Amino acid sequence: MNGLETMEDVSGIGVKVPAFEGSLELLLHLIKENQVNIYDIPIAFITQQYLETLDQMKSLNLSIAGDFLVMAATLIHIKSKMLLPVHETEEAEEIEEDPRFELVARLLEYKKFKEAAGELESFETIQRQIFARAPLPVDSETCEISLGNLDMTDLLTALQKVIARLPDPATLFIQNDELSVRDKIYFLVSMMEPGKTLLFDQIFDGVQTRHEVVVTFLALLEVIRLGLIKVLQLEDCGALRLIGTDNLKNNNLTFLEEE
Amino acid sequence: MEDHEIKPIIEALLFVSGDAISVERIREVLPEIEKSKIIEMLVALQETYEQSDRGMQIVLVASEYQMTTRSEMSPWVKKLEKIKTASRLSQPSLETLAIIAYKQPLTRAEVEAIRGVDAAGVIKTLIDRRLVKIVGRKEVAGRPLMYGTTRDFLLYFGLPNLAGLPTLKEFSDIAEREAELSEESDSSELALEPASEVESCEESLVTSEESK
Amino acid sequence: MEDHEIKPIIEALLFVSGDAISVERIREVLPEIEKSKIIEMLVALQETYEQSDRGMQIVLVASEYQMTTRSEMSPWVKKLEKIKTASRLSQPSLETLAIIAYKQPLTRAEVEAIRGVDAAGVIKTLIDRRLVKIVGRKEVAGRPLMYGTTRDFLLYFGLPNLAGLPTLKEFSDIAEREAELSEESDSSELALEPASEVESCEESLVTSEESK
Repeated sequence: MNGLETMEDVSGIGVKVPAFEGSLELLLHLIKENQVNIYDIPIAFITQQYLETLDQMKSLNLSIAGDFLVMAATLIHIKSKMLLPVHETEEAEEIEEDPRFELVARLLEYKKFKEAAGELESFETIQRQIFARAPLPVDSETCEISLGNLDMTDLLTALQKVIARLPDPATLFIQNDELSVRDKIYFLVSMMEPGKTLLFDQIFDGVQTRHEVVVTFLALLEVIRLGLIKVLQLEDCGALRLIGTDNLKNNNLTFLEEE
Repeated sequence: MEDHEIKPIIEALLFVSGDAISVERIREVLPEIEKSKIIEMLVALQETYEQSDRGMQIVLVASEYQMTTRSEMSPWVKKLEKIKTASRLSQPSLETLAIIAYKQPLTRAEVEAIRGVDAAGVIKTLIDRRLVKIVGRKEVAGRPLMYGTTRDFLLYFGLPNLAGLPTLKEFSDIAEREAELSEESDSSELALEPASEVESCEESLVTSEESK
Repeated sequence: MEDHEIKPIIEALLFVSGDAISVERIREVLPEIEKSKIIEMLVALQETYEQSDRGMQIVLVASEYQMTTRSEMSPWVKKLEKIKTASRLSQPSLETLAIIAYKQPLTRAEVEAIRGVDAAGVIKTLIDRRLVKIVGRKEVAGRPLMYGTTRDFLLYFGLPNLAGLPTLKEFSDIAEREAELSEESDSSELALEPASEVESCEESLVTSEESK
């Protein structure tokens, strides 16, 4: 528990304020410490306790994250709502929602995982008492990584290393600029056939650079102009679809070579 | 090949591997042996190690088998100064890891919604420790990255697989409450459904309101 | 301490150490045990391992004791090492894979321009491992082959599609706050962010459609 590392009492009032990471943690602490029923939180009481703790934290010069203040406002809001008389004018059709409901749901959800974290911690303790063998001295391959264990982090770390070695990191990004509109036209035409539809987004699959986006887009405009592909939008704000036209059959694109 | 020939080979492989090793990997080394036979031998080895006074044991972690020291040996093993132990996980890390483990795949914002605090730094730490990885993107506005746990996560906590995670405790409490309140008794269903949990606390709140 | 307590401790130490370990070293861990007792236990352990069908043995090398696999196991142990090596990617392979993943389609010359070294061998390895494939030819002089990643690549990394690749910026910024992210506008870094750019193009396409 975070609360274990009690902040040093510099105010001399004799209070100890545990270090809380967030407002939910603080609230759970107050509920537990005061042995309050989480399903029926006495809001006025808990709000008061909460605000007092914030004051103590302030007096200890702890920086108070915005989250704590938002929660303070929420508590005060709930408190004021609960002071209002229950409206009985509305035919008692709908029972008015308890103003505490949302907060309790959040607390319960958080509490559940806080407890699961406790269980994981006990597993951690057990695991720390068993030891595997140091790998055999075949460490010549230190940098190698098992394919089965590869994840995206490895890929990105490798890319970062590449970039770190580049004299000018921009090299990595401008390298592809030779890719021409003509290349992309060939590519688009090769992807399409008469009657085949593609989502607009699909032609950008794998497109990584701004340059390539532009080139792809220009190529698309060109094939639309040539009547090879049509663009459809079936509903307002719906996905754009590309449809190959019959012109694709007899178009050999040789004219592109004659530019 | 006879059992008494296969067993020492598997034992040697476990020893030499150091890391946990899958049944499939063992089969690549011993392709002529049936998978079921290999599992049988592994279980037999596990038992042999358990029965006698041994310094090691064979455990099932991340659906793989690993030879490790027994926990009772830890005071002495730790004294061999060579053995380095990674620092323990902080409370925020454990909580974040618990949320990711049970709700994966999920985004950073979803973690933050539960803990109520910024999760970026903690997630970065967990990625650096290879306990959490990026598993994809959520197809919503902004296409945020989604996170999940790694094989190392299972190894770190000695879990055979994700199903080996302890059941979330809070649910049964609420299930009981619900049963109490509405005299229904389908607690089993609640195992992993936050929605129903929310409902049940709504009910209890309403009830407590009415009783005032 | 009884013999049956000391023996497993020594066994665990031999196991975990990997290397050969001296009697003195063991005594540092078990200072209350006589040197002669430790040697007695080591010899007893050696015998136990020899008598039964075991994958390992305890050998005395340069007056130190070491747990190793038995020589009879060497064909299988070697096979395991081979398989392990075959299923690993070297750092150069990983870097090349990263470049291809993020810059595809691209030619070998383009990979080499970025890494500054010959890439032919590495690309071949990646093709053999089915992580990279030929995706076409570049329409420039010599029409060089262009490479891209395979479906297996996506499977390995659990990606639904290439757009799911995290951007380098996202990765290095995991620890930073969203606010800072959106404030920045360094164009060179945007190079690896497909999603937002696609959106802007979509807009302009709609406009061009309407204007027709």
